[in-house]
Amino acid sequence: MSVILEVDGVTKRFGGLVAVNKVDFAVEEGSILGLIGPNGAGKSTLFNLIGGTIKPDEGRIRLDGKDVTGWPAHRVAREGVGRTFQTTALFEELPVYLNLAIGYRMRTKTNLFDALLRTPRARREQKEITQRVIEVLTFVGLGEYFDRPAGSIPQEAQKRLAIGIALMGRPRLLLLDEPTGGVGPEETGRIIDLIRRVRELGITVCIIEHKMKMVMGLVDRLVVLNFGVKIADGPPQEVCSDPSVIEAYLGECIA
Amino acid sequence: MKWIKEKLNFNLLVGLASLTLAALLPLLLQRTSGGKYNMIVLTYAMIWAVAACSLNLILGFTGQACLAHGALVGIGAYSMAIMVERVGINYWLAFPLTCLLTAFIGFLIGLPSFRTRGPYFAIVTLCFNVIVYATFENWTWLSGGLAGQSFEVPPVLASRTTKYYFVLAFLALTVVVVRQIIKSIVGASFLSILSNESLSEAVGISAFRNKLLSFTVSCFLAGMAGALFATVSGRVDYSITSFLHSFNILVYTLIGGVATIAGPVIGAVGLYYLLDRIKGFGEFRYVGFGVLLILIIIFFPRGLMGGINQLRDWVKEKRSTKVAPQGEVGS
Amino acid sequence: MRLRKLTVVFTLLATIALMMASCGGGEGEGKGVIKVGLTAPLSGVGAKYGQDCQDGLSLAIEDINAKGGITVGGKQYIFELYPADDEAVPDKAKTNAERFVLENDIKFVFCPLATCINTLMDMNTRAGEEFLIMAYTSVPLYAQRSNPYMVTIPPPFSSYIPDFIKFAMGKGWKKVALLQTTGSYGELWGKTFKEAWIKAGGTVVAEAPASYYTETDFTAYIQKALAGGPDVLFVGGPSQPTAQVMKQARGLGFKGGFIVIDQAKMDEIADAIGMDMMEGSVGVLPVEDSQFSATLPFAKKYKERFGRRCTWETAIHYSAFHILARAIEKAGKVDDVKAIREAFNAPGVAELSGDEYPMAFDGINPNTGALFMPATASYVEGGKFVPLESIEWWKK
Amino acid sequence: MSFFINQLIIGIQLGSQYMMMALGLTLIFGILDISHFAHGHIYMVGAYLLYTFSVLAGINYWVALPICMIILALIGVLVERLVYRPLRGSPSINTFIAAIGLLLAIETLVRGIKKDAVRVPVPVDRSVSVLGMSLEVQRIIVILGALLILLMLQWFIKRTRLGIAIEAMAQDREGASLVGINVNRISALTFAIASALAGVAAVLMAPLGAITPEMGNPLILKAFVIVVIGGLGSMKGAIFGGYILGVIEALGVAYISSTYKDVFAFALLIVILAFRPTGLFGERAA
Repeated sequence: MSVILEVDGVTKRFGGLVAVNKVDFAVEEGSILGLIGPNGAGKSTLFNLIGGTIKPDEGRIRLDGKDVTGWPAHRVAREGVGRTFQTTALFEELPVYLNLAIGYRMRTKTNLFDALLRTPRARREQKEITQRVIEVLTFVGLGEYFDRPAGSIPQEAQKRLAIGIALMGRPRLLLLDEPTGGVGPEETGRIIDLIRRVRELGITVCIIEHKMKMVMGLVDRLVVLNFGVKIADGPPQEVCSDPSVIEAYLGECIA
Repeated sequence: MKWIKEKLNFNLLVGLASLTLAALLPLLLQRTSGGKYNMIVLTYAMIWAVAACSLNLILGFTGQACLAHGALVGIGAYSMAIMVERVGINYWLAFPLTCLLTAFIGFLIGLPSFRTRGPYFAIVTLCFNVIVYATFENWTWLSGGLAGQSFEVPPVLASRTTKYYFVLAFLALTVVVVRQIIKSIVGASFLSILSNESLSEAVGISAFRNKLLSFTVSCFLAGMAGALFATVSGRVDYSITSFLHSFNILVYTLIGGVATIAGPVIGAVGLYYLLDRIKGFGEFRYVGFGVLLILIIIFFPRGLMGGINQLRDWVKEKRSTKVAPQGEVGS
Repeated sequence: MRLRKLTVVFTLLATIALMMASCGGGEGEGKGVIKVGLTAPLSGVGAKYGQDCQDGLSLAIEDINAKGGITVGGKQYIFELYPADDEAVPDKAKTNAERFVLENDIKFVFCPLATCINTLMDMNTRAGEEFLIMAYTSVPLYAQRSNPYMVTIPPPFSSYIPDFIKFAMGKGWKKVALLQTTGSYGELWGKTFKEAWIKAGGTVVAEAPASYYTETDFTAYIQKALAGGPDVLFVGGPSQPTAQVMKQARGLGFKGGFIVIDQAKMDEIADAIGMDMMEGSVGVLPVEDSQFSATLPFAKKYKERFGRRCTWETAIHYSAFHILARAIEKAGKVDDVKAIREAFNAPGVAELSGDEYPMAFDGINPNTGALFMPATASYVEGGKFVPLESIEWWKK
Repeated sequence: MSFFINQLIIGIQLGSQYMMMALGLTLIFGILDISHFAHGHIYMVGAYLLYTFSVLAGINYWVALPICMIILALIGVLVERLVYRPLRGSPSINTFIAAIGLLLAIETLVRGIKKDAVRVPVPVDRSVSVLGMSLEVQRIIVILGALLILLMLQWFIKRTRLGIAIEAMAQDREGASLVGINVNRISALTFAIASALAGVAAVLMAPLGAITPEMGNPLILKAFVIVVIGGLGSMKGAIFGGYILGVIEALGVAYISSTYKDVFAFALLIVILAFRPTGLFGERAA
């Protein structure tokens, strides 16, 4: 299997604080990577660096061997990186189907004139969008909410919608920042199930998660961050027995 | 998607009905001289409605508060008058050229301005407007000074009635353009920036490029409003570039209903007409108007159209027992 | 909450309805009514200026109506004034005029701003919708394009320039610094004055025009002007900021004179900063120092009634309105604009005596429609206004 | 050289006035996210209050100063209560519209009451000579007064409980309400302080010029430019921005063009924001 994402010595400082310090790891295509660590360990910052929301001070980020360091977020997204945010980010005022449609925008070529004149291309792509929306809507199981404003649907459905939006553009790599945060145990199961099905589509997944139990059963590999530094990297069981990890987590990991 | 179609058809029906009404109105108004006056006021009001629609595109649908629309309308009006009178370009050629020129100027302003966000963007555009106004006020070679720039309208457009229809046609065109954009995936990208800029970046939409696009189109329409203004008034002077116009356009848009297609039209036509009618109240009318603005914005934060939509939703909620439209996602 | 909203809506609607309802004007009585329009800034920055103009017209109408109005073609007519606010914006002036003509059937429109008059000139010759513009501006708009139905009331601003220059040069002042207001009017004044000054052998040592409408502190400008070591400063815009400029110039140690453009009123400046600081200024003669015997009583009456100082705007509008009334009488028609405009040319119509009216007129140029109103400058010496000889500019 | 220094002093004095206005605005923005566009009109009301007390009622200028400040502070609280509080949480463009409505109403009302421009006498009617050019004492009072006010404000913000709460809220609004800071009280207080600052500016500046209903308009525009140059919500930015703009304006008039002075000032802002999109002292955009 080939490496899809390569993080190579990436460092990010905010003022005097080093949020991410010379972190490197690689993700193999088709695998699920878990990213864990205590609060403020720099996990979300790392996602923002990969996703292009912020630029690293040092180090390189490569996608499929292509150097995407310092690319703006929208270009990284077009390279096939879908992502969700820690605080669930949706287009809250817009209906669910439009949320999804927007996720597919980067795969369409309709320009202003197509839109104004409703050219054949615009019509064709409109159909394409609708089809894809139905596909994803079914895949994430949000059919019943399709015309509701995204902000008004239940918390757990919002989480699935966020994943759905990220899936719309047919990403090869999906970055999920706490996809089950603030969700009850029963619903967590549904989301985990969704993530498994995503992997079955052949999409590589990187996931930040606090619920250790869930992570252990889901991921192929674990990367542990503490104070911006990578302290462990390997198969879940191996990482959990690592003494530095136990120290960072005060034994919570084993539970 | 069936239900959208139903809703659209309803809106379309209302739109067509208002257009027909507006088109028939002159037949009535032409009869009396007082009616003719109302026609003139409505003609001007519709020009500002075009400007308000153009502001709505960038403010309402893309979320960027632009305070330079007075200047843009002014630039459009001047470029029209100068092209026709001094350069000697044919009116019908000058009209699209004016729109393109204003769009291009907007594009140039947008390049540095969209590096900033929110209130910063608003102030940058306001500053641009102040600069344009000061330039036109003092550079009399450009603006024609006290006399302004006179402007010969083609004979076809000489009468009040044809001017009315001419402006009405362009207002209808503007509404259609805005609607076509908003109901398309291009417009959805604009909406996504308004709603959540970082998420739209994360799904591959370049906020900068889309804002710039939206602004350029908005400027194109503002230039059109300017060209219409020059056509209707026959003389352009520096006061048209004032940022007070920017504020007015903003007020029309917000009171009418930001981010709705009909709102800016209703706001501009309604308020312009109202303000003209209450002229007889002397200076103190502006105390009342000021208080009215505050009250409306407090009690109807989404403007008149927003209020109507709210009311409609509320009625719908009361009446219908919700049926989940499962599996009806067909286009 | 919903109830509160509804209440608000209804209150708003009721207010609007009330406003609309009370918009209809009052109807005339048994006598015929001649309606006269005024489009002027009646709100905003120019509100006072517009109010002064309106006061002049109202007083004239009051006086004429009190005497039973005028007799035209054997019928008695009284006047009624329709003031409308244009906020100094030309396109609003334009809609005002449209309303006058179309809704109110008005044939005579007073307008005191050059920019607004310009737009009125575009529309007053339309067949069937003619109206007479009574233009109150010292910019000679008729020189650029003629208008058959326009009467220009005050003298052109340039008629003051020779006197201003003669006075300044007579004092031995050769170096001037330009410090007038920015904007089109100030620029026009500045340019014309500069040319004349240089032609007369003077030099311009500094140019620092300032926006009198937006600045409140002129020190930076004045210092720039003073750095050139001028003998005299060319200032002027609205009265208040002009006073401010002069005061600050004195504060900065300027000892020379001021040449004040006609927009600023010397008496208002004196009210604001006192006569001491104005020593050596030359500008338009104040109302109360007028050479006409009727002016002072008029000004006093005005002040008693309105509690404000009478300005030339009021006095001149008052007088000019009487000329209009005479012309209508002479023409024998109340709605034939062409005949009425021609009646201005008839001997005696456009001639008012300074013993009866606060401003004297000496006829009209039949071609341009410019009334012959003398321009009188005055300078300040020993804490007093000293009038110069009135300039009969039309004779040159 | 003396010409340059004189222009510099004038610039600093202009800047003092700008700074006092900009400080109020930036406090209001930082804490409440409100573009208080009617702030210039509050300043204008302050000048008219001074006229009322010192000319009409004959109260001593220095006694009138605190009275005007207090009354203006109360007006500020009233404005917050009646206009801005009901709008809390709505988009900032809505508060902007409300501000336009407010300034329209205030300006028209004042003009309706008093049409003519008014003046108040200068408390110390003297000029001093600085490097061969004379300077009115009142200008020096403005410069020193502004500095004094600035120091007092700094003391208040850094040393008093309320002040610290204000600063905390300016930096982190949500966090502040979490640790139990009473948001309503703080917003009222902010408006009171900002309006009182405008009051000081008005009282100090009023004797130097005519008092007119529209005197707030150019000032508010400048003050906003400063707040934006400095970075919205940044007090440091408002202070530096105020002095910088004042000095640039004075030197611009002297050495570039007086007619296009505003053009240069506003163009400068656009250039600054093109390179630093959140102002000189604003937090960097992520």
